[in-house]
Amino acid sequence: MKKVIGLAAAVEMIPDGAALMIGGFMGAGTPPRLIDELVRQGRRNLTVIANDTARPGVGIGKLVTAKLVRRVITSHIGTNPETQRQMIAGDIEVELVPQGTLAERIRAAGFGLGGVLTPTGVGTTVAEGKQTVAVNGTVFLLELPLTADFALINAKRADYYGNLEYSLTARNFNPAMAMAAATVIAEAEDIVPVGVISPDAVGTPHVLVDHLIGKERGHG
Amino acid sequence: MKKVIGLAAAVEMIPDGAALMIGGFMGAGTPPRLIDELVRQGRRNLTVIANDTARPGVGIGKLVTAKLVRRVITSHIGTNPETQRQMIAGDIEVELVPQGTLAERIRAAGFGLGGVLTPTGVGTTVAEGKQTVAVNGTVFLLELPLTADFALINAKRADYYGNLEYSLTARNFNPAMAMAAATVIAEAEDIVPVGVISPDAVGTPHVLVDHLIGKERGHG
Amino acid sequence: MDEKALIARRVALELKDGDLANLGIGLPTLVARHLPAGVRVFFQSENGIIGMQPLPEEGFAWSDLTDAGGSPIGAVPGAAAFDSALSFGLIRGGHLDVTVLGGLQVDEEGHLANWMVPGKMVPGMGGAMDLVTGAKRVIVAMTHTAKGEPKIVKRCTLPLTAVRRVSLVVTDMAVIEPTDDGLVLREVAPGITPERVLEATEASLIVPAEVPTMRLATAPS
Amino acid sequence: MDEKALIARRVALELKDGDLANLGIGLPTLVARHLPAGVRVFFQSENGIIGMQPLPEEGFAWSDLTDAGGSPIGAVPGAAAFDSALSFGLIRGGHLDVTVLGGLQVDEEGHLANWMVPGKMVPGMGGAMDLVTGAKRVIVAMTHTAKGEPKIVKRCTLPLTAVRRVSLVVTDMAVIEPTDDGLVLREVAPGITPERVLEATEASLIVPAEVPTMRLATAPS
Repeated sequence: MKKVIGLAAAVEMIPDGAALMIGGFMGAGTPPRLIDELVRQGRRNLTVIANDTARPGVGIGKLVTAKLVRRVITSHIGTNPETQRQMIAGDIEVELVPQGTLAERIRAAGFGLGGVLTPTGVGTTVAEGKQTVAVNGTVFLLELPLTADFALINAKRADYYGNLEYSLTARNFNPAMAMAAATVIAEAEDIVPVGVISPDAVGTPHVLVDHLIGKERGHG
Repeated sequence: MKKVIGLAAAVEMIPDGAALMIGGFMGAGTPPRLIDELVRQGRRNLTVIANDTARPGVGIGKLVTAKLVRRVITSHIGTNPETQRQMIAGDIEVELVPQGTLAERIRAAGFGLGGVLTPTGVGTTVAEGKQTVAVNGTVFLLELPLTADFALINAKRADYYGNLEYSLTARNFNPAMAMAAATVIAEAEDIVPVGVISPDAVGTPHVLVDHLIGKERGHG
Repeated sequence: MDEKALIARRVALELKDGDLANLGIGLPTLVARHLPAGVRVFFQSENGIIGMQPLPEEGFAWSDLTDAGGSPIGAVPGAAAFDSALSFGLIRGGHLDVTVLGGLQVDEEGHLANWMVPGKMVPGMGGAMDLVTGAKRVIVAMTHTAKGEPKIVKRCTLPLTAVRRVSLVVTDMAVIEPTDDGLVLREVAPGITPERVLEATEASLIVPAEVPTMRLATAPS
Repeated sequence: MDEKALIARRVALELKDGDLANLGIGLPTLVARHLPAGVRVFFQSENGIIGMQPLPEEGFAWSDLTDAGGSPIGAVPGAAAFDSALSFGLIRGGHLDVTVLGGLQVDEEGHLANWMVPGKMVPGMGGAMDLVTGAKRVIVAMTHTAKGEPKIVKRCTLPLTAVRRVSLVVTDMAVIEPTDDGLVLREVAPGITPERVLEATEASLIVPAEVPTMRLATAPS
């Protein structure tokens, strides 16, 4: 039941080549200490599933600049020229997914669905190689669940059980990813006593969180 | 932009034969005044999409007892002997849907999905007449979206724009239904000034709510 | 000993510290009372909460905090509330460690029928199909027979709840585990012999050379 | 007049009181500045909020309240925050009244291409495919030509964003409406003749007998 562990120990659980879901949208809602520790430990050949790769020096952009990423499944790389450069150089493989489809694919994995039928992408390059299903005369793409070895989650507050509370646009992909990965590691700005977060304010119930990064001395 | 209307006027918009999604779980989270006004106005031949029909005298049970309901799409009628009696008498048609499938079908309609692939019901009577889809060797049922003419929603608090805040287990099907019906009528215990509900506490954004039932004199 | 209490006390030993559990209505609900000391289990109510507990005091009820039967409950510190879609996402997505459900029949394949009797009782499946399909472990808690008729049968004659094999069946006479090879008799209730279990069971049972007596959690004080 | 401001002022007239609108990055963002008095529009940012507004004052930024580009924003009273799944549920479920997006090409079928140039620019589609597929109205706001080349073409040579026909195209030269019959020239910019629009357009245009001059919202003070 004890979920709080050290930052270094948490990141040591992640092997080279792991598939990581990482919360955040252009850095907002991306766990900063987990990202920095991944860079410090130099984990390599990572697959990253995330909305975007932010900018160089910001959030997931730090992983890209440090050349830790082999593959990205994402909706957007346009804000990070380094991702584009590595893609063109063949160092990084990029699978582009429409943002809403990305959210639904991640959710489907976490919710035990075999897939979802979406209209987005029909008739475009996104449809290539995908099964289509007609429902009452309308054609939909069958989009499949997306899972990962780890989800790296950022929350505003956690309690010691691991309940997570999110804040405004820093929420984004975090709740869905916390359902979808085999192991969930969460980082919060604060860890508060159990019972302090109202049941209605919990965005991710504690049972989904495997490990919670503790505050360390000297971090203020 | 003015959303607050009288109770009677709201219910007058609902014609005989309408399909209604009604929030609530055994009465908790079912809009009490809308239910009572439907009974008072004697609307007939309704289709009700809801988790259950509660008990006689409670929530949706009042509609059943008043013989306003022609058809129910629901996960459970076992707690309401009157629903069972009317079903056996052929006065009410009951379509039973597993509770999780009901939630996903309603959500799919509101989220613009053509359907979801679910493992629940495979190999049971629920699968009869339904398309199955195999994904990586696992068979799923293709379950289709469920929509309605109106959603009758119950919230703890609303603001005058129509943002809704829910409370504990009274939340249940309300948020999904508020996405899925053509017209959304919401009833809240309180209507508070715009800006009073924190953006993070909003369970249903105001743009989804068409009409909000105002407090009436004498209701305390 | 009351047969329902016996079943609940045996099932309680299957719950582990930190588990997320969902207990069906009726007999399964009793399991919560028999948890061994030091085992903290989080109970989900499928209408939208993790951390339900019995109403702690008379007069503490609130209409927005209810169980799946609509009755007032309490919530432990650290409880989390959510809507029905997330509630069943937890169940179907494999996040629920264990569900304990009542049963009408279990057959040799470990299939459960517990939601309807054609021509008689059609309450609806509620969340039962989702629970049996999605929970990591499915424990059936039921009496061994009904009106003298075996409930553990060769093949369910009642409509199935799911085609997923349940994890364990706990009755007032025995603990039975469905396996690839068939139903294995794991334990017998105090004072019950394997022979009596076989007599009260329509299905074939695999009976190991030694069948220990049922372990039981201590009764609540 | 600056051509971007002109486009934004014309598009602003398409927004109605109470609309939920999503503005794409770049030119479309300017539209918010030109709303007529008395028209209250709620702006969604697809990273998870309805009710975004520009940062009201220097020093009021917070890292948890950002737009889709990651820059700090403000929120109006009555704003609502949510996760990405709900955000795109609003978009794909038909709850978004209007989206204004930039364009690389629009063709005679009203199809939009705005997310990639093969072999050159592959930023990713972000939310563009969802927006064009799901919004009730899709308004393309773009310059009429790029480096002298027409952007309104017979058939898009760039990869499509969706096969859904857009609702309206507003450029610095014209307002064009894709219809069942083809592209109809609805308005021309001040000082521009239908002939000049035709010259700058590769696609066939249907030109009604009378083509009024573009209406424009007043510029912000």
